[in-house]
Amino acid sequence: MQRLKTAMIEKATALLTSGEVSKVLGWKKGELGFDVEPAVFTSVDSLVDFTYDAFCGANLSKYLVEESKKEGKILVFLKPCDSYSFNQLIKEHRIKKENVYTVGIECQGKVDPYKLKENGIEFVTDASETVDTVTVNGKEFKKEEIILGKCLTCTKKLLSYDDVISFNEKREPSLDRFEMVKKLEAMTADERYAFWKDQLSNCIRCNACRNVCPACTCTKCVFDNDNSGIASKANSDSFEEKMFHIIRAFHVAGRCTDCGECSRVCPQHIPLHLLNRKFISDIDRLYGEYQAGEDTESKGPLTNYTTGDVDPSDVFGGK
Amino acid sequence: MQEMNNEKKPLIVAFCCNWCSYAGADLAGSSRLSYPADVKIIRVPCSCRVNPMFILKAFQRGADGVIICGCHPGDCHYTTGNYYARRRMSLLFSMLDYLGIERERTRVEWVSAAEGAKFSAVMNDFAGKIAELGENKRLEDLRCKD
Amino acid sequence: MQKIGVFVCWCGSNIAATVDVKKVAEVLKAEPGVVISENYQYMCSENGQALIRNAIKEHGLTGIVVCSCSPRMHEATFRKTAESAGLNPYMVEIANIREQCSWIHKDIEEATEKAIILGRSAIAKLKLNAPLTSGESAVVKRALVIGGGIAGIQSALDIAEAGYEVDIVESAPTIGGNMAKLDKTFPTLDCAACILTPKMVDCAQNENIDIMTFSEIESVKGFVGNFKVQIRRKARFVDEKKCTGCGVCMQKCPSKKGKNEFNMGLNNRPAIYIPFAQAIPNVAIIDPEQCLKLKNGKCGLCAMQCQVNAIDYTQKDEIIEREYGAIVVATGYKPISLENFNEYGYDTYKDVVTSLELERLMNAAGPSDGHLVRPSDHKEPKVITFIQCVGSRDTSGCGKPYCSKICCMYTAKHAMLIREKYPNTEVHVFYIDVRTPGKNYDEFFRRAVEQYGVDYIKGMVGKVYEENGKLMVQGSDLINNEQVVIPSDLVVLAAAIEPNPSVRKIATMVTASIDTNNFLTEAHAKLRPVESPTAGIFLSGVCQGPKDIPETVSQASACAAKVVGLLSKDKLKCNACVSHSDEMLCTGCSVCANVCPYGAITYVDKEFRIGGGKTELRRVASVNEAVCQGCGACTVACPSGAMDLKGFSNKQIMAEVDAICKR
Amino acid sequence: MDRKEQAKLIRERSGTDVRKCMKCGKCSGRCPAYAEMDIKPHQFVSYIEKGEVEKLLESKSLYTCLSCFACVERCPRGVAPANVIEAVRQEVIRAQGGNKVQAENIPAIVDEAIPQQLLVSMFRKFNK
Repeated sequence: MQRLKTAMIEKATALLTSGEVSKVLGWKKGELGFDVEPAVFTSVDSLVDFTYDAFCGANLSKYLVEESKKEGKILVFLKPCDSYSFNQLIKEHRIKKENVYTVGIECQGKVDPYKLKENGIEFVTDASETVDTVTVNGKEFKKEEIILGKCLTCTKKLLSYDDVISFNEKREPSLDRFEMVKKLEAMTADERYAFWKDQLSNCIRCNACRNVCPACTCTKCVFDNDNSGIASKANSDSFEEKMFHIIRAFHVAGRCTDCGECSRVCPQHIPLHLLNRKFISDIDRLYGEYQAGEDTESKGPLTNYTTGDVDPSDVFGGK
Repeated sequence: MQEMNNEKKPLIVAFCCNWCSYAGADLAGSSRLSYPADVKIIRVPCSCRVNPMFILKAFQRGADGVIICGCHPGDCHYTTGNYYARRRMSLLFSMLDYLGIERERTRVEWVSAAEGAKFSAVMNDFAGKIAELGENKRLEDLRCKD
Repeated sequence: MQKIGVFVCWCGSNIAATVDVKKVAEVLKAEPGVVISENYQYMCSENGQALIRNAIKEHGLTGIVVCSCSPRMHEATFRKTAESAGLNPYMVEIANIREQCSWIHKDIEEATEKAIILGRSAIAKLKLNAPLTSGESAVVKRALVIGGGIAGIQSALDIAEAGYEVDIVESAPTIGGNMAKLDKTFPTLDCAACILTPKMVDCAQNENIDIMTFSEIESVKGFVGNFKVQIRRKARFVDEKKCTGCGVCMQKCPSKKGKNEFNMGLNNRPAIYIPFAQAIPNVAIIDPEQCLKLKNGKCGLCAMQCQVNAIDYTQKDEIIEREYGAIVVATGYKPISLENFNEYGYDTYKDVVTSLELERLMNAAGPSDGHLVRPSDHKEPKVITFIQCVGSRDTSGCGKPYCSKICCMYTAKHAMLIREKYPNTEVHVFYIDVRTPGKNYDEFFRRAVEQYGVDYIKGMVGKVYEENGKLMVQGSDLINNEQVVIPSDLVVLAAAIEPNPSVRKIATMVTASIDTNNFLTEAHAKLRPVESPTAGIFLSGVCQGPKDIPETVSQASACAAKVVGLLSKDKLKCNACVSHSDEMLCTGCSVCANVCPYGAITYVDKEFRIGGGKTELRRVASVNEAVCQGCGACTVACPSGAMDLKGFSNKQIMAEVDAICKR
Repeated sequence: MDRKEQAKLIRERSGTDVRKCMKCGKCSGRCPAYAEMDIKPHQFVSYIEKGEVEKLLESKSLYTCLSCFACVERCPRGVAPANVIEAVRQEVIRAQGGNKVQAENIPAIVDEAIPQQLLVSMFRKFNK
């Protein structure tokens, strides 16, 4: 995997030197090894901090909403899942495509820092990666033991880019992404209510999910807008927990690419992606399979219809 | 909890599109086809005007059931509005069900301007179901209740 | 501070018998913002309205709530009342306490309580109402007619006669369309050219009509009253203004092997040609595929011959832009391709022809100068067999599911004309049903049978094959219950007709809806048959559905009447309850435009201050108020809440919800 | 089983919707075995539609139909007369002892003039 990073740095160096791009959007090393963070590099010299390893889980596409507005072309490295968000943002005219040079990069699943902690690793001194394993501080883990939830079910492919850096075939997903949705659907209403009450009552309204979500790029969120009629800054009642997450999921329904960032960043470990996946699974079931971000032209399922669509009263008919 | 307190009558908010269902409700009225006074109608231009926010807001404020009525698919005054409403409500209601909220509390019905009898029948049926379900507890906001 | 007036109507005893109207008025008077609350027997009566007017003036009311019958009944009345007292008509809300309260409830206490809640809800909404004004848009007093067949010609003539300018855009080099190719017309048998060409000349001579042939619609922007249309004037390599139509160039042209489109390819024409003698405009055109000069630079004979220097080999396509108030789509039809019907041998045998080809074969100006001869050996056919419903009423996927409507009549016409001119010719017609609704139509068909002895066989043809130089037509005779084989010299296929293929592109450009058969959809099948659901787009002729000439002309004139009705207005009043986008919130994501059925939303790049003396260019949605009909689909699609609907805003509806739910 | 039920069964078995027929007769117009048939292809569709199966069960046409499917190919409405004939044929064959021709009798009636297609269809018809 070192080879991948080297190739990426070479690519960035070449494009910066030739002047084709003036900035590079990638990941920067952290203090503890796993705390890699997205960063913009503006010179070849600054690339010493550039990294690409098993900890680069963050989705870079949303940063382009602001970065692509600025002067000069920017090089961005897109993992498969980032690419879907990128396409969706292109479709919604949120990124100026002409200002972006895209390079698709291989990804074999990224490490979940919380799982590292569970295994007693508080900071990383050295790490290496193969397609199926990660070795951290000399301890080898199988990918399925250590990677992020979103990576366990990932079926995303490399799409089309200006360039691609990839050496290995992508590993197969370890789980079906709708498994948990199905499990919840099979429960009784009371059980589901208890499940979500338990989960959502943990919400502290830190807005991390909203801030990281590549589909949430509104200038001003309805929950921050006093004129929207539903503004609220904190959950002062259990109703507001539900309100916030239902409306947020509804606003991204049909646009959510299932990148899983919401659950990755939630400090309370609420499985927020299960809300989005419910919409995705319903859309697939009722209106035909649809993967947001697979292309930049198709009409989303909520801005589309067929005359023979199922009636809301028959939605549960199949169950 | 399931038993409806005599003091507290169920409260039902009905969003009706101006062109078909609101007219259907008018026809129910002029035909003297009664339905419970628990049902309060809000006029919207089209079923596609109904934002999920309104529905959640209604539950928050103490509604026990929310029903959306629009033109029959294919008859929308604006050609396509109810097709979008149909998808939106299918997904929203499925989500509410997923969160454990009783699926009988929400409903979509297509009522034409000529279907006064249907309007009344639908409202009677819906109000009956809501009375059986009792007070909305799962989507309530305690601050909004006395 | 708002000053709200509440007016509770008794509606005689309709409301007052079940609702304690005095109590309603009393309770609502205590609502914050309400300064006056009255009740009266009939609010809609002149006295009732006077009561409202006086209250508005006396108390300086900022808004009124009328608790009465359904707003569908008297909202307009009370808006006018308010307006006449100087209040904005949209500062009126109606609480429906009759249809939705007094008429359906029996218990006075219950009904009164509900009436109060409905009144509160209306007050809550009214508090958030804003005065609205309906926008106005000017009407460009010029119409565009797309298609120059009989439908387009008739529509254009009628519009021009009413005093408005009309442009006809026709893709072929001449106007006239399919009708110009016909020989005689049913049921009167007058010659098509005799009745059509004078109309074509009228078009050319009418000062209000501008004919653009060999031209295509490139793009359509705008909305009712204000369409901006780009028209591609394709290069014809002959200066239209100079050419006199003398025809010398045609005689001298050495490249004479082009298929004569006007004669359905039954004979040839030179590379430079005038489509037919009465073409309008009577101007030559060069086929660049065939012209030696344009292909390899050698020749130039026509330019040398031309007395007026009209030939211009360097001519290029030109795109012009014009503005119109209304657009008439009259793109017409074409017979379907018969590739799916090889059982009839159309592609195999020269003497199997379509009915439109037969028209040319029988036409005095046709390839055989009106002598009916068969294409293969130019001999007179002695036995002619017609096959009806070729591709019509076909749900197998090979043809079209609908009835083409004109075939029964024109086949009867052909049969009759042949029997009259060539009495020794045997004529057979295979039919499924003979459909002849129309004035003098059945009489016409019966004449073919009774007077001219045409042999009608009920049944379809299974195959056509050649044997001993004859075309053997094998079919079933369902009445005699036998299979028959008719050795024929000429076989004529009544091919189904389909809308001109260009119509789909045009429909997309003008956002008109189109059905699965590519026919344009009318706004209402019975009550608005010549309008498209898209305002300002009108339908003329077969583009809307199969029809014959009399029907086409009626529809074309009806269409013109609608266009004239629109163009006679100086301004169009728009719907006041329209969507609008809060540009500070809008992200320009295009979701709203995707659900707008009217194409009312466009996007503009606008400069916004972002602080520090800097500005930023942002893409934001902009609603065309003249086009928006106020359905509100966009408001829900918009995740940022930037889109809202005037008169039914998010806040207003939520205020109603709040008021209803307050216990 | 009464006739009505039998007609329904045949209709179901044929898998074709006879009500789609618009009575144009193109099937019979194309049928190469028309002359040999006492009941014509279009009549099969019509009889079945009316529920009159008796005549069909006794029809000679069951054994003269070539199963060439020209009628199916040509029908403008997507009706399949040959499938109806086949369904009636099945009804006869499935009836105990109803076979008119035994498989072992076939070689005797084969001669060189019989088209290959007919042989194939014969085997299909009788080798049940």
